Amino acid sequence: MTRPARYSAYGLARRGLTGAAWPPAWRAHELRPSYDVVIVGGGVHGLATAHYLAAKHGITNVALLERGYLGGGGSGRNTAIIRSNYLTPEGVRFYDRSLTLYESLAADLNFNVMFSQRGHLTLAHSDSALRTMRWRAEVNKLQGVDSELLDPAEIAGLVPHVDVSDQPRYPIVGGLFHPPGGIVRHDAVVWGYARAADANGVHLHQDTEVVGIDVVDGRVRGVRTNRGPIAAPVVVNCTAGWSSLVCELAGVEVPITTYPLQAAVTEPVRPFLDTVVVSGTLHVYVSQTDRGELVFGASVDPYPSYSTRGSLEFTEGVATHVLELMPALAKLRVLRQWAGLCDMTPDFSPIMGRTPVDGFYVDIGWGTYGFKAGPVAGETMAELVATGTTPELIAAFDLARFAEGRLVGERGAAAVGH
Amino acid sequence: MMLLTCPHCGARDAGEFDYVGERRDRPDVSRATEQEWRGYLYLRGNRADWTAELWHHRAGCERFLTVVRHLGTDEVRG
Amino acid sequence: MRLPPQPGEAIDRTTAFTFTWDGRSYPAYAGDTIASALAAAGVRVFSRSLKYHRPRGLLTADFHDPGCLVQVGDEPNVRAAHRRVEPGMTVRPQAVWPSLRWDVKSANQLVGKALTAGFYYKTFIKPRPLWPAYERVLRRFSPGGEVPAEPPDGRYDQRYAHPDVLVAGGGPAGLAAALAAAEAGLQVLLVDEQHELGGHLLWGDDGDRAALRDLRGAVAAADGIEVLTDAVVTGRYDGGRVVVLQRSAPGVVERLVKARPRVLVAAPGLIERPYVVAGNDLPGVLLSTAARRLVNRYAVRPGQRAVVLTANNSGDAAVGDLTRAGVDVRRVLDARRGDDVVRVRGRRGVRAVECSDGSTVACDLLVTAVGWTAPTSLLTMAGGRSRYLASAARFVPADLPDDVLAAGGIVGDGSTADLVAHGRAVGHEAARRARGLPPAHVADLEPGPHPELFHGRSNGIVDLAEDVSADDLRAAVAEGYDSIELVKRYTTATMGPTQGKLEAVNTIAVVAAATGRSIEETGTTTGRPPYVPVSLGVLAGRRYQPVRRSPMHTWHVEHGATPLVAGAWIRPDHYGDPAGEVCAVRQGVGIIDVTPLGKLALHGPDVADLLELLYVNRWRKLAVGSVRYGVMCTEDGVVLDDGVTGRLGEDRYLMTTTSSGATTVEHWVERWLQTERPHWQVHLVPMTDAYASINVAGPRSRELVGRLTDIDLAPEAFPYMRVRLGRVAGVADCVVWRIGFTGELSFELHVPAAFGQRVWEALLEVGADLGVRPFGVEAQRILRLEKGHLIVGQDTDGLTQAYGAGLDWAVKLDKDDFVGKPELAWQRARDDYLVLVGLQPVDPAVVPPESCQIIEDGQRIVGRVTSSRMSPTLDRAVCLGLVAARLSEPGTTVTVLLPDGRRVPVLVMPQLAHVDPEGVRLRG
Amino acid sequence: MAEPLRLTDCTALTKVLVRGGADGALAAGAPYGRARRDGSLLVGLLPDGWLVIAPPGSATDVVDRVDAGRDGGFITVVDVTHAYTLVRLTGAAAPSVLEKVCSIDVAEAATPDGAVFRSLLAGITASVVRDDEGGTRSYLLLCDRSYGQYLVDVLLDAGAEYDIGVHPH
Ligand SMILES: Cc1cc2nc3c(=O)[nH]c(=O)nc-3n(C[C@H](O)[C@H](O)[C@H](O)COP(=O)(O)OP(=O)(O)OC[C@H]3O[C@@H](n4cnc5c(N)ncnc54)[C@H](O)[C@@H]3O)c2cc1C
Ligand SMILES: NC(=O)c1ccc[n+]([C@@H]2O[C@H](COP(=O)([O-])OP(=O)(O)OC[C@H]3O[C@@H](n4cnc5c(N)ncnc54)[C@H](O)[C@@H]3O)[C@@H](O)[C@H]2O)c1
Ligand SMILES: Cc1cc2nc3c(=O)[nH]c(=O)nc-3n(C[C@H](O)[C@H](O)[C@H](O)COP(=O)(O)O)c2cc1C
Ligand SMILES: [Zn+2]
Repeated sequence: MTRPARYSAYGLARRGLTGAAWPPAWRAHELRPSYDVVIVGGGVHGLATAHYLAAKHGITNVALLERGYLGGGGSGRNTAIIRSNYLTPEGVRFYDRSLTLYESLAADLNFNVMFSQRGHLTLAHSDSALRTMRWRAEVNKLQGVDSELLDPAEIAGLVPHVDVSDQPRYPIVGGLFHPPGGIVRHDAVVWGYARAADANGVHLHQDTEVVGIDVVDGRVRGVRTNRGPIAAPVVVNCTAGWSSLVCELAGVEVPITTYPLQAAVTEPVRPFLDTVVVSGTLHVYVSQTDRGELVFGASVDPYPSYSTRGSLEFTEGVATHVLELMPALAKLRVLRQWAGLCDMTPDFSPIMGRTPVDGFYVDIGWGTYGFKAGPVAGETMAELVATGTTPELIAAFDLARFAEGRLVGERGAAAVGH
Repeated sequence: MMLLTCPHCGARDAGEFDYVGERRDRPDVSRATEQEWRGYLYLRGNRADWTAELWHHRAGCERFLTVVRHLGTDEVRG
Repeated sequence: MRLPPQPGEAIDRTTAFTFTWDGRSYPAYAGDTIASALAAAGVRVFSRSLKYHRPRGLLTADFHDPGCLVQVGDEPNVRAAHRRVEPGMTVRPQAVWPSLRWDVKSANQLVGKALTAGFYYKTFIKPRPLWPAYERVLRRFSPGGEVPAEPPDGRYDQRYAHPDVLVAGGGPAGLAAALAAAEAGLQVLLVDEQHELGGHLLWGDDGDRAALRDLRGAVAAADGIEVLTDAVVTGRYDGGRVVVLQRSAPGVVERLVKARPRVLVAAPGLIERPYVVAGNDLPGVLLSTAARRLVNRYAVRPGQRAVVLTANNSGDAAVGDLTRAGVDVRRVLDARRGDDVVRVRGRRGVRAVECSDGSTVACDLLVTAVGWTAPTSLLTMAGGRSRYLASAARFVPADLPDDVLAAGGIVGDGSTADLVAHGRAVGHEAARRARGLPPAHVADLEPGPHPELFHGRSNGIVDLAEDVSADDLRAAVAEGYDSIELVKRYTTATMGPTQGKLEAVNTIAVVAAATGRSIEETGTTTGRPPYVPVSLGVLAGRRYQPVRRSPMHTWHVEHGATPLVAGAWIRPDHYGDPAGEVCAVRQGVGIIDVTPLGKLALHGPDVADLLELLYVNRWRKLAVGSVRYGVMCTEDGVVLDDGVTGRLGEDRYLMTTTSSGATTVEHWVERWLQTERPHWQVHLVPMTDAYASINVAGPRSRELVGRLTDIDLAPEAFPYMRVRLGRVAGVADCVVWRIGFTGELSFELHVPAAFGQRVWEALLEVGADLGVRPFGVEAQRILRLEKGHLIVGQDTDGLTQAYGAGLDWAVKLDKDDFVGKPELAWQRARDDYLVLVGLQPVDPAVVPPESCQIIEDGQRIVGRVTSSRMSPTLDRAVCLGLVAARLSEPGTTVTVLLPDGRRVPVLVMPQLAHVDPEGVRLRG
Repeated sequence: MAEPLRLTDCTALTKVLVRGGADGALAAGAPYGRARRDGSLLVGLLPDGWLVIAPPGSATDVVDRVDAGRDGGFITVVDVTHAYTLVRLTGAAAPSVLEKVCSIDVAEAATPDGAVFRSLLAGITASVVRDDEGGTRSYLLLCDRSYGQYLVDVLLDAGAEYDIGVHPH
């Protein structure tokens, strides 16, 4: 197996001088008639699962099928907020493992994913919001996660542009600060995993759409694609916004509704905003990338759809609410808006693990918050597929919980959190 | 945001309406098994296809309306 | 250098003034753009490029010019070639240090070769602890202007518009389309991005100007055309919404016009494309349209000695204009004959051009005319497509929706007369369609032949804003990022301020060549709104933020109430002393404004059935004159809302809801009525705002209310949980309940809203001797907590079902049906949920903040404190909390973890109420 | 000089809501989306709801009159005078003000005199009745009373450039 050329400043300089090209980060392959594992979906979840299957469990006869280009789904269009200050202990533990993986991801993948732990600040505009924040802070601390309540003066110190006076319609009464949270260069995460998986022998097939799943006697036998059939005893569905459609191909019903989620960026300005700022009450969040643009997001669209066109109401709402928080930004201009699809579940928690169809696994229900979970989801799904045992970290997220009435209590914090 | 044509009010911004959910029948409470009831609570078609939905024209005629919409294209059938 | 007056010039030489650029004063005329005034004064460098910090100057000399984004006062990223200069304006270069002339960061050029596509991803990987420091440096290299610390002056505006036809673009085609539609009797909104109507005719020759005079005259004379200039269509959204950004609108900074035309006519013309060749980003490289604009509109001579590379009549015309302006056109390279530019030489600006015949021509100006880009993104974001036409070397619109038409240059080429004819035909068809007639075909304006010229034989910059070269694109392809979407994301080509308008087609062409695919196969990236950047200010418009106020709002403000934002409502939190307010209620009497309580009138013979269905408890036997507490759940058994409902007459009920749940419950009731029980005869009339609601609470409340009403308040005549109608303080038609959220004897008055303040003041006046005090929401929270009354949403959460909320007594599983029944039946058989209990810290002085966790074995969470206060009545901490069912036995001691890390013992109480658990006070 | 722009508070007018009887006499008088004047103003406010707007203090009369006209169907009559803020916006510039706050077309062709619509006005639900006065454009605007001050503030702000003036009823 060919090891990829290592990325480093030295290599960059050397190739800059010699003009030598870098080798491809991944290669194109013919479809094999069968694989040990087929992963559907070339987002961070599918790619991380492929990577950990190969890297940690030595399972390399793996095909990852992506209908479009790698990262063309939610993974390529998300606002890349990473945090672990969730509400439930199971949620906090799970996301905290992901955050830990993110911290070493650049080194592990030899690909700078630019994880910027600049802190994540959620603003409260009401007592009840503050109460939920304290709830989160307390649960977080019990799980060893750094998370604390701030008062308006501390917030002003952290983010000078935020208006903490009593002038706004919804004055700020406090906030939840989570120092290890931050943003990451989302595409780099996708590419880093893709490159690592490819190096370990995983076949990444772009422009390859799954159009059917063969199930015989309750067992999955393979998939059909626009490029032909593939036999496989294990199929993992990592298709986020489209996941209920892929489940339906296998005859599996899932409690998922697909909603568009929009985002926008502004023209770049000089660095002035160091933390990620979120307001649940105003349904908006903002961060400044290393390139200087502000990236805005909000809650999902008010109605489900598979369309990703985006609306004026979204940018209007974001603008109104951002100016409520930071009135000095009025002259900043929105450069582009876009949308992605989110697979929302009734309890704002993912669905991970087995399904009634043997060999057909799901890693779905990632809604508006799944990018940060990519590493841990990949790690745990790979473990499940490789060992046949469900890792403790994801036990609470099984599909059966809905039929059995055991919903996870993340509703409180995840609604606009990302 | 799309336009929805209300049978009473005509074409209006979707922002005047609340999306309620896919239309579905409530199981018979005296007979429903846990499986059926939770299916009613949580499972949805969610197909990228024509879907019958319940909408509420909140800022208009206040009627609850059935709208048949294509979830792939947002086209609404008259 | 400023030329003598030009026939079509935009400047007014009678109005001269000065402004500052980079700290120095410069002259300008009214009508100048920032860039034209500076160019006239000989300024050539306006900015530094993003990565290599190379000097950049004018290129397109219009809004899209990537090289002249500047800071104007407190406004970042101003388009200097579009923004008109104003007297005294302060203009600065952006993101340069220490100065535009000597920018330290231009050292990047030295390592240029290493800063190839994706270089970030390949470095700074190790050592990990250093990454934050690296990142700070990287951020310092980010481009852009500065946002001010203080909010800028001025207001923004929005309006809706409903023209029959909206024409985007006021060149010959757009003008003609507007005229044709208006002649057909329709209302037309004609929008152009430039400061004047005319499109490319504005900088044309005498013939162009004559044609323009005629068209403008006709538009001015026509009925039904509204013209907006310096206004740009930023997108067409779902539902046919066309958004126009009006940059100069009187009285406001900017205005957003949200139009919903029946038909959109897109006549935006064409955008000229730069040529990709080494040195193509040097100051002094100009597009032909830019050269013509500078000469003809701004009377600026763009250089001394020029080389012109032309492949079309725009380049040819530029040669004429330059010559006329006294520029020494040293060489005309005709690409149609195979002439080419090999590279452009120079450091701070163009010094010489190497030509394909091997010669090198010394010059300070290279003008190129190598092709056009149709701004089809405006249409693809509206749901259309675009198609590549190799013969014309550009994409053209295809498959437009029926209510969108394209006219003029975006479709094809022709003389001014052809463009006008096409515009007229399209305008005519737009009028037909606006009238609802079925679409008819409009003869296309054929795109003329044009050579495919995208990049030359040396490595040039493809995306000038993002500083991405052709080699960067090729490197990305070689590294496996071989689809156009991946190339875009890996190199950031087309992701800058021009969003592909100048660079998209060249990017595609380079990628196509590198992958061996055709341009058609390579495809485009997704065009997305806005077409040009739009300020947050104008998107927010007047920033409407609805507020609900009670009829006593002004009174509260005047009497020092601390406001509490409660959803849409503003309420008095307290009047300075919440504990004192509590004591007043417990010992004497207090009044609170509870107007936001939801109030729904329910009329009809089937109301009792409705209540039986929506509440978990029983309603059929409720007598006229009685009220009852009710709990509603959703179908998953989770508590939705609670409140009291009273029977005012045979078929007449008044339902109250929580303040925050009022709208939800109103819609919930309507939904069940309209969709599940349409045959029931029930009418719901929302009455929340019809009444000002005042709760009079305290042992002396009977005495107080008694002084103002003719209703018999004696305990036998008006017992607990009853309702009476009557007069209060002379106000007729008041509804009075005897209930007790605070745990005290209390009367809740619902007074016709206009008289709310009168009754409020009357209560305070006649009750002065009883010590009556107004109390706010905080005192009410304490009072109800002392009494152990739960607040839905605070003492319950999104998963709390009725049994968990301690509402066992209310749930009547023997009813045939009610909303949520199956889940509650199943819940009762389990014990794996949290239960709401009364809690008291063993140390009475410890008040655990709300949301403190209840833990076991050091860190396992087994519940949490949901409500917690120091009780002024008991002089000790009192709480409510959710705990695991097995810990809910009275007398159990649980451990609460305080935010400061202390673990304190807390006792589970026998009941929720801390004060008067027997209910003697409220029944008194 | 066109008619100056005036905002008048008409909240004190009696407002009686009639629900039900969609095929009765009221529907014939003012179908949904239309208003008719005969002494009082009958407004087709909802597909099965009418608002009678009458002089202040006449609620009992109006209720009695409607009750008398019952034809046996299921009808509910409620005095909602206090539930709503009612203002009148009069003047040639009135449509321009509405265009700033409302997405409904207020041109003559779309909403002629007597037209009624319910929609969002500056983010709140409101009903609009075009009720010209002596040939001058005039609109009655009705919103939940608690939003009344907000609506007035919004109209004064949007009308400032047209020199809007506030007039007592
Ligand atoms: C605007 C926006 C902002 C967000 N912000 C955040 C955030 O800040 N933080 C956070 O943690 N999360 C965020 N999210 C959510 C996050 O993006 C997703 O949860 C996450 O990317 C899901 O990753 P995935 O790999 O499961 O799915 P995706 O990245 O969506 O990948 C699924 C892939 O499956 C492919 N596919 C679908 N059907 C088929 C088929 N039949 N055959 C083959 N391939 C198929 C799709 O083409 C797609 O590429 C945001 C989402 C959006 C849209
Ligand atoms: N000979 C020349 O120098 C020259 C130059 C340009 C164009 N042309 C020819 O003229 C034809 C174009 O004529 P036309 O009438 O179609 O266009 P035009 O270029 O004359 O006018 C288009 C106008 O639309 C405006 N515009 C563009 N996008 C807009 C938007 N989103 N919102 C508002 N306004 C917008 C532009 O500012 C411009 O004023 C082309 O066929 C081309 O061959 C010739
Ligand atoms: C965090 C983030 C930052 C982005 N920044 C930019 C940007 O600076 N310029 C730009 O044109 N697009 C930017 N985009 C948006 C992409 O161009 C693109 O719109 C998005 O990935 C969705 O893809 P699509 O528009 O092709 O559907 C950004 C996207 C994300 C997720
Ligand atoms: Zn309607």
